[in-house]
Amino acid sequence: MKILYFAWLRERLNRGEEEVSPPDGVVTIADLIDWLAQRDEAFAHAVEKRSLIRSALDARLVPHTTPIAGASVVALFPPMTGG
Amino acid sequence: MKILYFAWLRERLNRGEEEVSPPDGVVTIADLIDWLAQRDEAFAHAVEKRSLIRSALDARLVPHTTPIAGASVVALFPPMTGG
Amino acid sequence: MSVRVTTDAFDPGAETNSFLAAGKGAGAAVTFTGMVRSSPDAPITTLSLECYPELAINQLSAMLATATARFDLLAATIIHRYGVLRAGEPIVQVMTLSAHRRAAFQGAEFLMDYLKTDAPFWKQESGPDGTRWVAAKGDDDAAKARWD
Amino acid sequence: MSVRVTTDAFDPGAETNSFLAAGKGAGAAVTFTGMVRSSPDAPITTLSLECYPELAINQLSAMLATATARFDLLAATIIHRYGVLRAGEPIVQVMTLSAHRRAAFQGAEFLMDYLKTDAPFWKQESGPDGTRWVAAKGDDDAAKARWD
Repeated sequence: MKILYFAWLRERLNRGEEEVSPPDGVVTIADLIDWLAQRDEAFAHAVEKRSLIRSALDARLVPHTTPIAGASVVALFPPMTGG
Repeated sequence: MKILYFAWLRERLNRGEEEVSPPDGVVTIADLIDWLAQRDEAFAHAVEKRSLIRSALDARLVPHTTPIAGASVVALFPPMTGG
Repeated sequence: MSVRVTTDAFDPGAETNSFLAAGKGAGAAVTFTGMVRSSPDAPITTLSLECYPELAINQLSAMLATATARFDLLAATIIHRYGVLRAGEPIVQVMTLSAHRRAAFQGAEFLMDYLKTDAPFWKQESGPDGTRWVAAKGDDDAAKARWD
Repeated sequence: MSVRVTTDAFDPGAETNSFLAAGKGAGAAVTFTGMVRSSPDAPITTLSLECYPELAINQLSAMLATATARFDLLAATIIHRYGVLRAGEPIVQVMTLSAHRRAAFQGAEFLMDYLKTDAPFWKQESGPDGTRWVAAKGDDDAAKARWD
């Protein structure tokens, strides 16, 4: 599974994407964020305020409660500032 | 004093403007309309519904209650349909 | 602030670009373009607009001044044609420029609502069924009354 | 309906004219153009927009479909740039076409309010004082909530 990062989240993590293989217990995007935070202190710090992290699954905007099974790309990013 | 007519009021009167010299008793635009209606049956018929007649004095939109003293051009016309 | 009342055709996009070029540094611009409408149910071959130009310029200038003050606009322009127009041709264009989008939208909508009821133009439609003066709409009075 | 997410500059007036040319017979068109703002108090030399293009196209297409159905639009277009822009350059343009002015205004304003909060672009301003990510505004959430 590929994970994409954007804007200040990308900058703080110092990477725009990575490949990960989460274990079976990781069901939702929230679980995925928790699992990534356990593995990596910089990540844990960057996503400390979960309300500032938005998520997309296969290029569809979804809430953190969404199951990731079957998806190939998860994106994590700060609140959007388009327009 | 010059009077201008526009749109269907101009068409019904068959003239776009005329010069008139109203007597002393004609103080407001409403008085002017009454005086013109007395002189001319076609005019009386065209302005029968007074709520459909708008007025301007020297190119300023004003209500019928406005005094005409000192003005050189009075315009009478139907509700506007700009834009 | 600029008012133009004219029998000449105008180019909507070129007018927008001139307007934007003058407003460097502003964030939000709204252009409204009104065109001669024609539908299969009610085809229009021509629309004749009669105008009282001196009053139009006074009225449009007053509307622009009011909108500029009320919505804190950095610039605003009204272009209004009269004479004989064909279906699809632009009749009117309103442009507003502001630091923020809400003010630009509101300023343009305010100007259009006032133009419908308070600008001395009178429309006469010609189609296959003949010629008729367009009646003023109660809806337009209601739209204007929103700003009271 | 058309969505364009691009690093290329666009010409606001030329885009408006293309949009109008396709909509013969409609009465009302609104164009909103958003530009890189720069004020003497807070001068901006460049604005960098980061984008997630696949998600942007999905989100913008969904917004257009929603606005078209809700406001009975005859046509609607969004153009959104990303990459590095200079002060005064157009970032975004929204265009709506409708039989009536109210729908065209509302459709364009709805699209802009959604673009501010739900389109995956992230703005980074650079000026004499350095570079900073633009924070999402509570005002923009409130503006979007008006349409709920």
